[in-house]
Amino acid sequence: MRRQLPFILVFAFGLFMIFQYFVPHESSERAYEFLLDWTTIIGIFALAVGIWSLVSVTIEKIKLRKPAWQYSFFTLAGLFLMILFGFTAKVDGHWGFHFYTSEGLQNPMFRSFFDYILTPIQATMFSMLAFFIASAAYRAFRARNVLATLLLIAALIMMMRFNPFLGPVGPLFEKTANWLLNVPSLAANRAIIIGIGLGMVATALKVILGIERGYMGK
Amino acid sequence: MTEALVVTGTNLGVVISLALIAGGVIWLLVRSLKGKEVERRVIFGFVLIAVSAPILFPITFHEQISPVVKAVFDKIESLPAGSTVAISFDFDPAMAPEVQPMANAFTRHCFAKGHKVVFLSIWATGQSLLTSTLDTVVRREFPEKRERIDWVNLGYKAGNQGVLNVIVSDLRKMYPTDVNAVPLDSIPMLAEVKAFRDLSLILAVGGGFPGPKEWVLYVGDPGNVPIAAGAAAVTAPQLYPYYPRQLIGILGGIKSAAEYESAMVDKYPQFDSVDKPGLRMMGPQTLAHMVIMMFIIIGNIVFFRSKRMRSQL
Amino acid sequence: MKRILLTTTFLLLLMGVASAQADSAAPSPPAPPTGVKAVDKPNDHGHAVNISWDMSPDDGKGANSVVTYDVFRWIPAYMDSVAQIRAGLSGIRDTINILDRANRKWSVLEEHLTGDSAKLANDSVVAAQRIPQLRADLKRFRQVLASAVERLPEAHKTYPENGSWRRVGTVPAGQGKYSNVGSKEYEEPDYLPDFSDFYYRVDAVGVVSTTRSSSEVSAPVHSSGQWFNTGRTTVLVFVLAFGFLTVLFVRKARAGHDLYVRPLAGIDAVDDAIGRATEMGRPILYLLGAGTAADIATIASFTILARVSKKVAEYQTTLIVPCYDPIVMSIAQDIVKTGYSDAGRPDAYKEDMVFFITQSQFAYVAAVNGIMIRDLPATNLYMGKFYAESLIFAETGALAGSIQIAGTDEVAQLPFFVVACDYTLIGEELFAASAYLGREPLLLGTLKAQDYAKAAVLLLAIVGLLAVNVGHEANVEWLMKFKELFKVID
Amino acid sequence: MKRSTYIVMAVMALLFAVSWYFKAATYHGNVMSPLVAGFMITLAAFLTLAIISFVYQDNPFYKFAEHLFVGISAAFWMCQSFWSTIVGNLIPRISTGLSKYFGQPYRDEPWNFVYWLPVILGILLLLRLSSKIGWVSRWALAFIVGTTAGLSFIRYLRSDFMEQISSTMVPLLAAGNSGESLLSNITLSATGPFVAMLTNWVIFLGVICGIVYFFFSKEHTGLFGRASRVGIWILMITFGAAFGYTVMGRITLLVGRLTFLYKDWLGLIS
Repeated sequence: MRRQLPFILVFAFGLFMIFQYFVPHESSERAYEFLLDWTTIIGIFALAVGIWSLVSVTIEKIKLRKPAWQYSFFTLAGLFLMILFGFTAKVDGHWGFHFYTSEGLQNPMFRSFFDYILTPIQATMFSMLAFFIASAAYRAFRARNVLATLLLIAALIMMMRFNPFLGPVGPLFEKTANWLLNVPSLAANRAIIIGIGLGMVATALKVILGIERGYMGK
Repeated sequence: MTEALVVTGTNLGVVISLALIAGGVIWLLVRSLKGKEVERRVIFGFVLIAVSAPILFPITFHEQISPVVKAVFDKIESLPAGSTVAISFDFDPAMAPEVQPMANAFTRHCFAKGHKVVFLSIWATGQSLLTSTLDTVVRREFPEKRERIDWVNLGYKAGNQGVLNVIVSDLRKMYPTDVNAVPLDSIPMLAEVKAFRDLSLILAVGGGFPGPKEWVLYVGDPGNVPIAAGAAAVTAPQLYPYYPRQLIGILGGIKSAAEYESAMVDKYPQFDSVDKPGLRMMGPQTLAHMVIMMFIIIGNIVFFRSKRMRSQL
Repeated sequence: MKRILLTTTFLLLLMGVASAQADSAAPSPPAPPTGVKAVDKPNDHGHAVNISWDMSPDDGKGANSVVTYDVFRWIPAYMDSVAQIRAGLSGIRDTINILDRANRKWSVLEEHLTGDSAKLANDSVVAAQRIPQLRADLKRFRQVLASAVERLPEAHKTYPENGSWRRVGTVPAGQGKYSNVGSKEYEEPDYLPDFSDFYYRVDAVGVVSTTRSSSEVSAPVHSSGQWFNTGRTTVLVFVLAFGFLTVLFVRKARAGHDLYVRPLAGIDAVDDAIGRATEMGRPILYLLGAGTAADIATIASFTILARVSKKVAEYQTTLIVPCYDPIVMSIAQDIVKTGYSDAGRPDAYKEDMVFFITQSQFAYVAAVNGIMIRDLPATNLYMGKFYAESLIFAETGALAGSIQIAGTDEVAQLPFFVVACDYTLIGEELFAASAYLGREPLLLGTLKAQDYAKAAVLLLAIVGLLAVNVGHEANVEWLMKFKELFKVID
Repeated sequence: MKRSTYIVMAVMALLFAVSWYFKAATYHGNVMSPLVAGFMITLAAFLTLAIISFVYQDNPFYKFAEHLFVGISAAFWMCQSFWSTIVGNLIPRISTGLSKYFGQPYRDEPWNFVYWLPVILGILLLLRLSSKIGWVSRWALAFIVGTTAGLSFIRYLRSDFMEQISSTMVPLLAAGNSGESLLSNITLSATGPFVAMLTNWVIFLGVICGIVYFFFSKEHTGLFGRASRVGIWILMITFGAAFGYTVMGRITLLVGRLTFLYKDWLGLIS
């Protein structure tokens, strides 16, 4: 029972979700809305488990003096400082602990940490792609075989649009690039998406029917 | 090669950074002939310089105008001076960096040719962007053009394509007054314009819904008015099916805006001094793309040279 | 300024209307629409009615052309009493909210205030004492409303006494249908009761809104919810067909039929990669992607992780699984734990093999980058949903000299994995991977089912294509409609 | 630590202080005090540089930024979801006392009791922290996997599968919707019916070959193998084109960050 019950639950809820799609009746609709709400609520409890994992792994790292352990103090400091800001606020001229209203989210330090620490780091991490896209192009776009050559030529044609020294052949590249984006890409994407759709449907079915049990440790 | 590169201002920084990139690439090419790989930090360094230099120093490239863009340019050129043209601002601040340069270039071009311009917006968010074009382009660069004689601002009207459906046959039903509550009948430049089908050209700048596509379907086709589109790069491909029959031309993305600005400078040298955001934003793009393409070529040279060297051993 | 503008606009509109009236001295109303039919909206949860009519003969013609059609429903006076109860209810609710908020704010500050503000604060605190009373009222009102709503069908039976016609919608000329859709929540103002006699009427309206003519009243209609959405029959057919195929091939596989599967380079590489890590004495990094447990790609990744973790345990190599989503982390912990105990080495499993980092995309990337550079894993496996981070991972991994195998169903990221990784499982191959790795006949059977479904797709596409083309050339209506079978109506 | 490390640290600290001073002195806003504003802008610039330095090599500054980033972002998401989901959606439905405490209007609706179920499942999930009865947390996970599998099953069957098949069925002889007869006007104009027809053929055959490539249980030999070969070629062309197209967007991102450094921080350009 202890081993079987999870699979029975998967089967029951999976089947319900499939059949509710065909039933437009009010009762089916309500059940569907409830189920969606439930998953987000359970997700928050999971977040607590997640934060616990983060904290314990970080402390473990400090205890065992793993590589770069000193920096783990910054993780803990950032975490607790931000939580502190998130629950304190200055309301009508008085600083206080605001566990019972979301004013904490309006705390100026909470906002500044978001604006001056989270946002710049996030944007910079994202912008590192400009470097990596160049190094990946250098490393991988080599005419090793037919497939690699096709990859290379298509990429070059797309990038040639930005070459101002082409003169009269410039528009030709532009046209070819547009064609590549609109015709073969459409075909390839459609083939990939049909395959993905099938793969997903098959995986979902395997999970619901209990054929695939690997996801729950067998 | 010299013709394509327009270095505005004999700036030392420009010369140094371009020399750095060109010299570096030649050095790497020589190395690659010996089959030596380029270290990735060198690539990163080149990308950094290629992007930084045009931001710090104004390096712009002359853009070869493509036929879809040239069609719009030629249309505005070919209209007799004094024709009435409408420019619609159908976009929001997020899209503005890409499409507002187009709207500004259209405005300059129309005024330079002596056309009369009707400004309007069918996006609520377009109104403030329209105002900014009026302030930064119309009033500042063309102080001699008088409101309601040379141009008029109709402002925003809610109703999406419903608005278009009406103004194609009756402008005053939807817009009894302009944005300052002046009745249209007392506006001289609109005396002959009873509906949008009376216009010589409509320039629809935008990329979402409603946008150029709706202008074609609700105004261009039923009213038989030529329409040209300025759109964001992501939405431009969806407009191509309408070209050239229903749309006389399309500007898609910042590259097209830069091409238009280039063409403007060629024809009207007086605009060389105004801000050209399209061309300005193209600098880092062009240089970075060139650098990455160079590295792909170098990579292949290294690959084939080292393969040959290995087979010779 | 705004007011002036509005007034001017209004005056001008009035003038316009007046002049229009003056121009066409007393226009005659357009002929009324006929054949008004009201039916329950099909395939829905109830609370909606579809109305259709034959357009007025004057629609689209000359001076007394139709401008709009106004749709009217007969509404019993009792409906208004219900609306009043409803308004009372929401009034009480608002009052409670306002008092509650004011009380919270002022009760904190009361002692710091003087003069008028102190009085104000005191007043609001006193007023807040009414809240419990108001809550009781709210409950009472709710009961009254609930029982009042139950009597609505009865009230509709009194037609045509004790009620009036009210406009429920307007459509422009040239259209002959309208959907009167109401809310299913009886506390909403636009609630439409089910199982009540609804009567509809449609007016043809001319240029001036007073020139109108009414149609006959439709036969009474009930709205109700359905138990099967006929618009989705094709989907059901596909569900059943696919389910049948899967069960069939799984049974075949069980019976011991040998199934061929073509080799996939990415899958073969997984085994080698684990061996390589063991030889080098370096760990294996497994990323489940930025998806949640709600993504099938993540579930597919779980099944791969199950097989990988078992092999890793057998080879006695270390596994690192940093997670982006806490639920994904919980599931992954169970999987790896079971994988280790299945391999007979439960003692080798450590809690910090699978851990949570953060739900912020680039913070996760930053941390994983750090792991790649500092722990130098021999092999990086990226399976699941990946977004912009794909290329950052793949390039950092290449920098660290790891063998990289990726698999994702995120079409936009496939190019980056294909370019920067050693092996990539493209789309569907990701979902097939667990069957390949496990080599269990049962799972291979489902691959066969997938292939048959693909063959059916090819067949359908070709048949559909022929149908559309022949239909187009020969102008056969039903052939041209063939493709609409696959369109799902919502 | 080596002596050079100390020197680098000291130089960085000095530069940080200088930047702090100048940014504080030139701050004109009134949102926060100049001292705080100067610190924050300098910090943002410092963190930007610290992250970019990773492309050169891993270093203490990157390590610092990375660890700080992880802690702060985890807390940020925790605070956000606590207020939006627990306080915003759950508490007003399950308890009058708690909703009063959190200042949320109590939502007195029928069926509210069903919201106790996710709470129970959530608590089961928390029990995984205990090693003895941790196995009950699987019930909660089973619930989530079951519902999402069922939901996805339908969603993908519909949108990724059926809709894509139907859009493959396009007229191959006549050109789209124009209704003109093909043979009467063959032109090579880019939008003419002939080219449109050709495009439709390429798309159709491309889709067929692409699907053939994904067959698992049939050997890719003969005609089948050739079709699969064409399929993978088309896939590769698509991937190359997508890669080349994306370069533009990624450069824009870097332009944005460098503009922040050169303009907002250093004030080199106006």
